[in-house]
Amino acid sequence: MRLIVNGRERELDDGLDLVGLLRAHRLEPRVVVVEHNGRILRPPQMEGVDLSEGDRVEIVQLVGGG
Amino acid sequence: MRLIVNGRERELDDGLDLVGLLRAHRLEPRVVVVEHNGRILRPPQMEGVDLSEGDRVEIVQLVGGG
Amino acid sequence: MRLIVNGRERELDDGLDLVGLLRAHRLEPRVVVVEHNGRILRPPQMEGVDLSEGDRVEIVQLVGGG
Amino acid sequence: MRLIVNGRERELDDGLDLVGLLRAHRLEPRVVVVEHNGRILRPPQMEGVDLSEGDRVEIVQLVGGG
Amino acid sequence: MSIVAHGGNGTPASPGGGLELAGRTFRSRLILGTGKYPSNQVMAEALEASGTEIVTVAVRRVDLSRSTEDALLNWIDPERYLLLPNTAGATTAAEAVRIARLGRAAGLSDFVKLEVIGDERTLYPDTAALVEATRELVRDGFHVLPYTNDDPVAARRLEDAGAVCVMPLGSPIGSGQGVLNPQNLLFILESVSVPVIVDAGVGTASDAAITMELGVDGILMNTAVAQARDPVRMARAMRLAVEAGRLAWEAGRIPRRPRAEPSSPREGVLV
Amino acid sequence: MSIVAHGGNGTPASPGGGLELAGRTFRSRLILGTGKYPSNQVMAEALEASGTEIVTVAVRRVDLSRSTEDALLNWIDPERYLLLPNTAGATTAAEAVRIARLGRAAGLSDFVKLEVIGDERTLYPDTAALVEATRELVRDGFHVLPYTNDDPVAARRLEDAGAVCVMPLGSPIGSGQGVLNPQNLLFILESVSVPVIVDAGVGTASDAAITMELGVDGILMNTAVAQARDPVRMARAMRLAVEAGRLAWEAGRIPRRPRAEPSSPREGVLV
Amino acid sequence: MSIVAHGGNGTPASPGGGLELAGRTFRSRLILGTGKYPSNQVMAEALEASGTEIVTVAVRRVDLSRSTEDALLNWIDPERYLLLPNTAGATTAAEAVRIARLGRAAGLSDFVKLEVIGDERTLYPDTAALVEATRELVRDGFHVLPYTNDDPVAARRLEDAGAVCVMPLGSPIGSGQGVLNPQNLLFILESVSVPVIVDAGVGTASDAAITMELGVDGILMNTAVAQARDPVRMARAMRLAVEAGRLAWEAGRIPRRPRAEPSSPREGVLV
Amino acid sequence: MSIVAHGGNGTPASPGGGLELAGRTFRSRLILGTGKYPSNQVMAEALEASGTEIVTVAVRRVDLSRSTEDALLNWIDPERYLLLPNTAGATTAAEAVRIARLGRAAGLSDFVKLEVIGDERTLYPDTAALVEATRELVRDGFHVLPYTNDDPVAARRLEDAGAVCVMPLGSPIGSGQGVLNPQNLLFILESVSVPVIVDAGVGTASDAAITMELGVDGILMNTAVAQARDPVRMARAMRLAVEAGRLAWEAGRIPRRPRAEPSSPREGVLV
Repeated sequence: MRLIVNGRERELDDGLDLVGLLRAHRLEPRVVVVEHNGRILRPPQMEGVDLSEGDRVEIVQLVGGG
Repeated sequence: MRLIVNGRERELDDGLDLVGLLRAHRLEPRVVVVEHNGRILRPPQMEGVDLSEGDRVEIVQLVGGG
Repeated sequence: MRLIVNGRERELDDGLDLVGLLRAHRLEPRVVVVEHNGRILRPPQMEGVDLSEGDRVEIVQLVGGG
Repeated sequence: MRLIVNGRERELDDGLDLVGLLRAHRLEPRVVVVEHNGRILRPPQMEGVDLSEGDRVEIVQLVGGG
Repeated sequence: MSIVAHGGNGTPASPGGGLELAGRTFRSRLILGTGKYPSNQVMAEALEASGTEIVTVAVRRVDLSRSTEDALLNWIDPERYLLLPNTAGATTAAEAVRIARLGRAAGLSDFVKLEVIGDERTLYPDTAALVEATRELVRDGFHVLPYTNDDPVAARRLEDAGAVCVMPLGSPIGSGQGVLNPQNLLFILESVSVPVIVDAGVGTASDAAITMELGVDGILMNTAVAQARDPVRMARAMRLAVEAGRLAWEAGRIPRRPRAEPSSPREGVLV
Repeated sequence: MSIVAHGGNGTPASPGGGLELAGRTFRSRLILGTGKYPSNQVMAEALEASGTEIVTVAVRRVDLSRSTEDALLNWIDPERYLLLPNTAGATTAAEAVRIARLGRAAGLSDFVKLEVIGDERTLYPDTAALVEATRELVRDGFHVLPYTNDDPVAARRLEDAGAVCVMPLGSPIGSGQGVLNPQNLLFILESVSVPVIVDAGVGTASDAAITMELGVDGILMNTAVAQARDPVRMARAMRLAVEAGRLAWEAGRIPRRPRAEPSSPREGVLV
Repeated sequence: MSIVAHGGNGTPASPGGGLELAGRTFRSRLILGTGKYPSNQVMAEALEASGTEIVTVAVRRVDLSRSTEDALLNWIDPERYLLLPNTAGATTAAEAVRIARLGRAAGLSDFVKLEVIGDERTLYPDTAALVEATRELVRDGFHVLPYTNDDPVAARRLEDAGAVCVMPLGSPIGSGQGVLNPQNLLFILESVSVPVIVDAGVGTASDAAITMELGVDGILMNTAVAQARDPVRMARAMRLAVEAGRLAWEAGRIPRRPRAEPSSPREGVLV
Repeated sequence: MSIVAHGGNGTPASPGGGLELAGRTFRSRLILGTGKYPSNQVMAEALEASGTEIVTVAVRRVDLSRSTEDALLNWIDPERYLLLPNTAGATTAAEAVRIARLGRAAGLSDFVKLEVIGDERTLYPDTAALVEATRELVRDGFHVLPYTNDDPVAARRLEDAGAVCVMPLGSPIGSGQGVLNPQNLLFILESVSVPVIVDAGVGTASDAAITMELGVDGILMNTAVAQARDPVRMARAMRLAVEAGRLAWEAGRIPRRPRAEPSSPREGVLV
């Protein structure tokens, strides 16, 4: 399936869910926040979130800034 | 009749027209501009303008300013 | 006898010595310094210094300053 | 003969006089001033000034400055 | 701070050229206000001495309780000076638009100095209201010269809204403090392509020269001349200072160096 | 800082009057140096544009190794400009006196700009040596114009030694930093009764205006004009700036206020 | 310029008191950014040395192409420091609101530093967009700390929109120029009743002291510490400078005088 | 202006090191005067709060007409503070030498703050007399700390005469104007190898920080603390400000840039 992840189009295996996507990038849910189709998800809410064709996913984190 | 002239309520003789009002204050139309019920009047347009109860009249001029 | 003490002419009893002069003004030698005819005297050196007609005596101390 | 001209030692033909020295350098007396053994000479005074062994000559002019 | 010329390059578009506003060219880069002079006579002489070609005026209600005083227009020849009515007194876009229309009727020109005051203590403008009023007045055919603060973002919004120039303040109106933040004026020069005229803050001749040396296109002032001990002499001083500052900017000043550099040659020193 | 006029009062002795030095009066308050111009041609045009009546020159050994170049004096008409030889290069009173005498012989005038440098990095003067040299040169009939620092105590010593004016620096020679400590110049104006001419530091037109607005009697500059991108245009700018600053000082500027003061009347506002 | 205390009187509400924001009190008046340090290790030591209790952070996309680097949160103890996510990168109100919400989800606090940039060159804010975004975020339960310019009118609009403080800039972000227009900060202190925190511009310790002496409630800085040659030492310097400036403002400085006043008594001098 | 470290390089000889004078090392770089406090009690508390280790005192005739008042020495522990008698009141080298000798007899130390006033209005020193008095006092075994102006030439002459440090003024004594000409202090730092202590002019904490950031070795002040509304609080402020300024100089500040530099990364911005 095709999704937009962090602004780039990505081809992912069908059936991969959000937690799986994070795991694939070795990202601990603890340190990131996800925006899934405009909905903001914190770690607890990420469980069992399915991904499907055309979804827009933003995976963000806090970094050094002023 | 009662009118609002330059923000103040005034009691004027019925039948007094705009040019009459100006003349009463020794104002040459040349150096003033009149706003009559929101309509801006230059000297030529002031002729034959009747005043009536409740009219709002502003008589302004250019003064020194920055 | 006539002396100049701190810039002013003073009439003092003959025989009065330096320590006597200080005592007359309730000044502890510890907190002052004396210049006697141009010679600077610290407390120990003040003992037994006689005063005579025309002497110039400066009695100074440390005060607040910048 | 050996002279010091403008701070440098120079070997000049015996008998050369000041005006000759200037002419040798194509200098019009009008635009320079000469200090000969500490004596300042203006154009008129340069005439007939002989030079001899060990003389100190400074030839100066006005230049652009602030 | 490096002197940045208008448009970002180090030299003026036209050395010796004039001030262009809405297609009209003015030789003088100095605009004078007409308020607060000791007398109309002194005002008229000061305008003359300043060499200005544009003068600002205010729109006010006639005081019907007093016998009509000597009208300002008896002292200013509209053939010689462009009358620039201002909207002083307005605190909203709507008030400014209304005053501008009355001013146009009286001044017989489409030029207006737009003022919308956002704070009485500083007389600083309300930039949001300025943008709104500019849009409406431009739709209505005005040539809008807005008095604004020294924010380059607001300046660009005003240009986008159709202002024929932007007129940032140097310091508060009538304060005579000169330009408090020259860098912001340089940023504005880089941010807009319309002329930049510094309005408010100039206190004396050197302030005018400093301002022009930034590369701005002109200066509008009132109090510095009108309230000087000798307004006519100060008007002449301002005329010369504006020209001096402009010429110096065109001529290209020497760089500032921390160290000394001798003016006389190091060679040939007698020792 | 309050602007203090020369002599301590707020108005000039003679509005519009000229610069008086050793009994001679000069209409222009601007003195120009003649060093560091791109060419003698440009220098001559800059002197013309500046309106100056006094120009400084240096005394140097003729370079006998080179064919004689175009002499400076071919470009400066002594009938029109007073030649003011300087003692640049001197680091002791004795050297300065010697150079002054050679300059007098060449320049045919008793006026001399006295320089005794105490530090190569800053080109700041040795004030003790200045006082010594001034005394000797005055005894020898010179009219001494000493280049000094901005110390009012040194300035008074120079006046006491017979200098016809004092010429404090605004900032290091050729640095173009303007006046770094205006208050010291005001103190000098209060401390001496001879004319005060600011020598060194001016970088652009506004610096000249600022300096004149302090109430000083004149300005001497060189690098700011000679090294500008367009020396002739900058010379004109300086001429106007010196006049503007002087006029502004005579006219009496408005006070600086922290707050705003409206230029248009508060009465009669439409609401 | 007269030093005007917050609220307009010459003394602080609570000498030695802390910084109050949305009901929370912080002993330190210094807020530090976490960007641009040589390493997370140095950053952590600098935060420690600064005594700060609030640190700003940015919200950014994870770079999925690189192996996950050492997360910032591993170096900052949220029990010890309040995390203040910013909306850096936003150029519209809508973008700022979106980033703020992501930041809240990540930072687990309702505090947000609101940034809406109106100009890339200066990084100056778009004040109209700031007001709009503040209204929406306040409705959404945020405690909004907006980074704004030094316009007192915009500051009041932000207070009216519900901001818990206003954070005017001293000079452009990262420029290290200190406070370019102190008077505007004084005007803001007079215009709003919420705390005023100067955000951006501080370059060194004295800038921090100068800023606090104006009577502002706090300072936010990043580059001045992170990019110093020795960030930890500079962090300590900033801590002391902020305290020094606050104490000096509370202690009431002596007036500036043009003339000298002796420190030692005039009486009793030996002559 | 570029910050030039003492000795000309960008870093201090000994980060965190103390102030060395005539072989003695002092941890504090702040020297306080003892004049003009509301009371001896307040003075004692201010000295305590300031952390100073050196205090200046004046030598004056005892007023024989008044009953002896509370002696200053009852309030200052000579074991804790080095007493530094000054020669305030002297207007010639001879007077200064005489007062210095009386001070040594009273203060029981060879250290003396040398003052020779050349002008009553400004209290500026007579530098020629300073050099003369320094030579004589050094011959007589004194450690001379001369109060001088900001002329680097005079500073070098004083070092050559044997002064253990030079103490240039920042602005007139008691004027609270801070450092009027920082560049001259930088020149002095380059011109001498003895410590440079700024004496006079500091008005508030930021002035002290600015001064230390120039790289000077210490500051001497009196009025700024003694005449503050709350002298003890201001003394603490000054202590922190001197440390902050020194640390900042050691830490190496960021450069001043005209443009902005973002603190948050440009990469990974959500759009």
